[in-house]
Amino acid sequence: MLTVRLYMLQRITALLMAPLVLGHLAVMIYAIQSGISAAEILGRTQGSIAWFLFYGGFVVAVSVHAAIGLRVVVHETFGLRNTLLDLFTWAVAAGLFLLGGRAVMAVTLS
Amino acid sequence: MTMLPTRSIERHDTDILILGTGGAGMFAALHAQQSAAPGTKITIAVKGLIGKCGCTRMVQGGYNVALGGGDTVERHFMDTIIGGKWLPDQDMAWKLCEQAVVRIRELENEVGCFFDRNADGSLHQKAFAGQTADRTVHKGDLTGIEIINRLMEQVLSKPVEKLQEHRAVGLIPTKDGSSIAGVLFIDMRTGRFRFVRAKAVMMGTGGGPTMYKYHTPSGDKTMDGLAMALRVGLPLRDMEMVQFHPTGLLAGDHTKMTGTVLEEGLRGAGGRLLNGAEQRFMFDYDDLGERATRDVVSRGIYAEMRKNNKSANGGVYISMGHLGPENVRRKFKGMVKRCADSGFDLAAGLVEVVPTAHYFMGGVVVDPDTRTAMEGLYVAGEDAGGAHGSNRLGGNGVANSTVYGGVAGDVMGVDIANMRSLRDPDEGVLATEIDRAQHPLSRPAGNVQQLRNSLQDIMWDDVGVMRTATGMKRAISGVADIKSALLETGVAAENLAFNLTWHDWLNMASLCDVSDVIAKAGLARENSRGAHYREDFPDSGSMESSYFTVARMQDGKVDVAREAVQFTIVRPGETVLPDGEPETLVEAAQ
Amino acid sequence: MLSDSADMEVSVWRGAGVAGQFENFKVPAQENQTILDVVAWIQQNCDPTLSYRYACRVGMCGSCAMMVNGVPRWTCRTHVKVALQGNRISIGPLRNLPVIKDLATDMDPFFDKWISAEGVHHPTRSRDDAIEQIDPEDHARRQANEGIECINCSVCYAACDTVAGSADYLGPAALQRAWTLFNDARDAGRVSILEAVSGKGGCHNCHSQGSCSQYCPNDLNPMAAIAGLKRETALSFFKRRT
Amino acid sequence: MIRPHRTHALWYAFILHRISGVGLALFLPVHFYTLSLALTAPGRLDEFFRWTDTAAVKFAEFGLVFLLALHMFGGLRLMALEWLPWSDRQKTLAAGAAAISFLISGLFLLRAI
Ligand SMILES: Cc1cc2nc3c(=O)[nH]c(=O)nc-3n(C[C@H](O)[C@H](O)[C@H](O)COP(=O)(O)OP(=O)(O)OC[C@H]3O[C@@H](n4cnc5c(N)ncnc54)[C@H](O)[C@@H]3O)c2cc1C
Ligand code: HEM
Ligand code: SF4
Ligand code: F3S
Ligand code: FES
Repeated sequence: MLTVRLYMLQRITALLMAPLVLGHLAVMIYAIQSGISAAEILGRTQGSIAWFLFYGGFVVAVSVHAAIGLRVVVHETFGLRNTLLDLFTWAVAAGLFLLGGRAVMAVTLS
Repeated sequence: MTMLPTRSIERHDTDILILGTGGAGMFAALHAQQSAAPGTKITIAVKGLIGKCGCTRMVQGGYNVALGGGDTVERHFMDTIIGGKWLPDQDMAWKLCEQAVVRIRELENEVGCFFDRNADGSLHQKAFAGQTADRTVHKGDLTGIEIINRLMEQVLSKPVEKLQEHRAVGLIPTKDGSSIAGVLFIDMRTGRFRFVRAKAVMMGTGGGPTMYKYHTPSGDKTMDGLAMALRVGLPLRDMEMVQFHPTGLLAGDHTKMTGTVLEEGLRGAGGRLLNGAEQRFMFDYDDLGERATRDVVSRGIYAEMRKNNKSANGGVYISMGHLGPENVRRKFKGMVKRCADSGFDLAAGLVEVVPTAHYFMGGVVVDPDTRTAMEGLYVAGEDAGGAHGSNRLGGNGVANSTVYGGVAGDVMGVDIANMRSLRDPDEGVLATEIDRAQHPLSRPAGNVQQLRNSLQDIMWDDVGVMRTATGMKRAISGVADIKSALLETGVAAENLAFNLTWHDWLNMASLCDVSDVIAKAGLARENSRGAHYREDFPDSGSMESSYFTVARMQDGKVDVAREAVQFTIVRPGETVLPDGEPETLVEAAQ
Repeated sequence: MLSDSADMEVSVWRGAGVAGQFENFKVPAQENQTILDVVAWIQQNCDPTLSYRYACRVGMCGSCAMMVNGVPRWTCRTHVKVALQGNRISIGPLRNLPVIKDLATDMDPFFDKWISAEGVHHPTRSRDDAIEQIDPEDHARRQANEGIECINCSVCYAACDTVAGSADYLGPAALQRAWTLFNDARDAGRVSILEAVSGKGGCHNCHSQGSCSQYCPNDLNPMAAIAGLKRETALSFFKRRT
Repeated sequence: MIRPHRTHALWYAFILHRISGVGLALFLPVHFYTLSLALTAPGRLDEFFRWTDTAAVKFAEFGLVFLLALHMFGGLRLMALEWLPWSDRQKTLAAGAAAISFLISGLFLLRAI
């Protein structure tokens, strides 16, 4: 149940996420050595527009990407189709976006 | 099992009904679509799946057509007549050669086939044995797949009604017997009868000499069409003419792979035939050795087998190794793989081969417009006799089925234009045909396959590569015995859906009927021409007074008559080629 | 090596539609024997009502494919030796197609999709025109040649889990045909082909599982063809928007 | 049991990509939730991080990073397959993608200990 539009969206968001994920992994590997703490994370990220864009971009991309991804899985495994499938897709996208958005706010805004 | 009243069978109407989806059937459907008035209903019915049965799909070598470069329709025509030993119906042979030119353009440009090209982008053509020009258009050595797949797509995408796995069991005439009213089928998937009325019917069920122990055609071809034509009293010509291909794979009795073709090109490329003692023998029979024509090589192999110089499974060997295994593997990739699948190493080892019944030149008498003696019935392709005479040139088979299938489509569309209504069938004949098909269902079940094996042995031994009067008479009574045994052999009737054993029985019935005609026509021809070789009459007879055989069934009895060949275009000893034309344009020719 | 007298244990799927079960038969082993020969032997000697389909018996018609030990194969060209597990073989109808009876499936959905993928030549010339000169070494022509020997046996279709999960998915063979036509210089249907393979059941559903290419008996590579379609549709996706 | 027709490298690559994708999609909401605790209850976030110091949880985290790396490199492989000129070395690429993911997540784990 993928049309060329959904396909392109999924691929473009994937391409977008790749550098973001690499960046995130690098930071984590670096950060984890000193042991993670809330303060340490927040100290780095809060108030930084760059980090806001970094994580914000990721949240937007991943909401779209994972929603389309799960759509496919749900269609192929459970046979969900048409309106129900669209509803599911939107719900996943919205859920991830809201949760993710809140998290980004939490870590980057002060 | 109680007999089925004819009124309880399913009935169905159409305008144009086509039997078979080989080159003939598919082209008939496409051309009928183009020629018939809008709104004409066209139905195509087939024993298997559309495009996935029949022999057109199995064509390897290619398609004969004169496309210039020195080659002409006249030259193609002369090769066809000489190859057919002056027996072909000349008007049919001419139309075949002439229309092939149009048909090949249609196949490339409209149907979408892609044939092999030369480096400069033009069509690549090669020469089969017996041709005086590089004439054969091909797609590697899988030409038939390309032709039929493309035709299949065309037909599937058109508003043509499709009756798949519908086996025709009887042509049903009108009460006065002069015209066709429709065709009786078994819907194989359900086992139910269906009678389809049509204004015009084209039969293209492709003959198929599968009553021989070794044979090449696909499993669905069992002479049903010719047996049906025989039953409605239509004349059949050249019925003794069975073409054997010299190199069929011999892999033992337990596999259907046995009998399938190892391509001609192997011998052309220098492949050697070896007898049981692994000695070359073809030069004992012909100066050209392995490169002689199909009939000559088949007889050479058969003679060697009869001298008991046989390979392990009773044939001879083909050996390619001396050409370099790597070279062979590259050049004949498909063949090498195919042999490997059945456990043989074609590239380096020895592969057992045996002559194998390949093509049936005989068929229903038709005119060059595919019309038969029965109004409304048209026959094209391997079911129709006449175009090839006593021998078919490699590459003329598929040209014939595509050309004449198309002709039938054109003619039918026009012929039915003024027909107001469908014809009513002779309900008596319909009932008889239903009874005939149901006959085994009321007998105790037996082993049909055993009977088929016996029939195949008889035909191979006595009406095969070399024939004698004694042998053929023996065969006629042998076939009759098998037919009687068949009539006593039943098929369990509890589940008729997709019941292959029932269809095996019906196949056998057709094969017995036509085998009988082949042997009788063989007896009637007291000379040796092309594919027909009489050890008791090895001479070819005078070309000037050439005759062809015509077999007919009347009141259950088959009579064979001789009719003089009409040299309507060219007489023996003459040619239609301009003066001074070289005998052959093929450089490789010796 | 098999000895001629040993019996093989063969379980064969019996049933019509969705209902059915495996039934066991003992079949004598022979030196030269294909899976199709085994099936035919059972029909001719044990159970005359066993249904299956074949025609050419040499790997040209693509009507004999079945699941052999859970893997789709052309049975007329599969030697028993290749498939035998111990002394057993299981033979079932081709996956992903409706079963008519026993081993015979209804292939119509496969061909319907072939046509829906615009798998039919779109002419640029007629029988009155000369045959087009085509450079056989041209890049596009070589791409077209890659997939041209498909015998529409549906083995790839049966191997693909995406087909199993997504009823609309056109499947590897149909898409490969579309790609072949797309690369055919003589075909006028490039736009409609891309359109046809971009819909709900189009090429974008393929997950590159590769089972199609893994099992294609003719060593064709539908996966590569589908990738080609994805690339071209992606390109035209941007083009259309700019 | 894995059905017979699935037993080849590219199908394994597919199923790993799918499992990792779904795994990530299930994990991500949890991840987002814990991070948003920073907003509402920073204390509990630290509590959470302390919890993550235990070996078992370290291992689980390694799994997650592995999944992420696996999915990403697998995804990049797919896009290369789809958009770059065809390569007959798909199996090698699939194996390579898995290997790189393993390396990265291994590095992550080593560093974490
Ligand atoms: C292995 C092989 C290789 C060949 N190579 C060449 C070659 O290189 N060049 C060449 O020119 N010729 C070749 N030929 C010959 C060529 O294939 C035939 O001459 C030609 O294809 C016949 O076409 P057709 O349409 O008459 O019959 P076919 O293509 O055989 O079609 C017959 C159709 O009728 C159907 N049918 C049969 N009985 C019934 C029934 N009772 N009810 C309904 N439908 C029925 C069949 O299922 C099939 O669909 C070869 C033949 C074989 C066997
Ligand atoms: C980091 C970069 C990422 C890349 C390059 C990437 C790439 C891809 C690609 C190409 C697909 C399509 C696979 C197919 O069609 O078979 C896909 C599917 C999927 N992705 Fe991602 N992805 C990334 C991150 C993520 C993340 C973070 C998540 C989870 C939140 C995720 C969840 C999914 C899911 C659930 C699927 C569907 C799986 C399937 O169809 O089998 N992806 N991904
Ligand atoms: S691509 Fe291969 S497996 Fe698929 S239908 Fe064609 S020949 Fe069969
Ligand atoms: S198996 Fe199916 S998922 Fe794609 S690569 Fe082949 S079509
Ligand atoms: S019977 Fe034709 S491919 Fe097997």
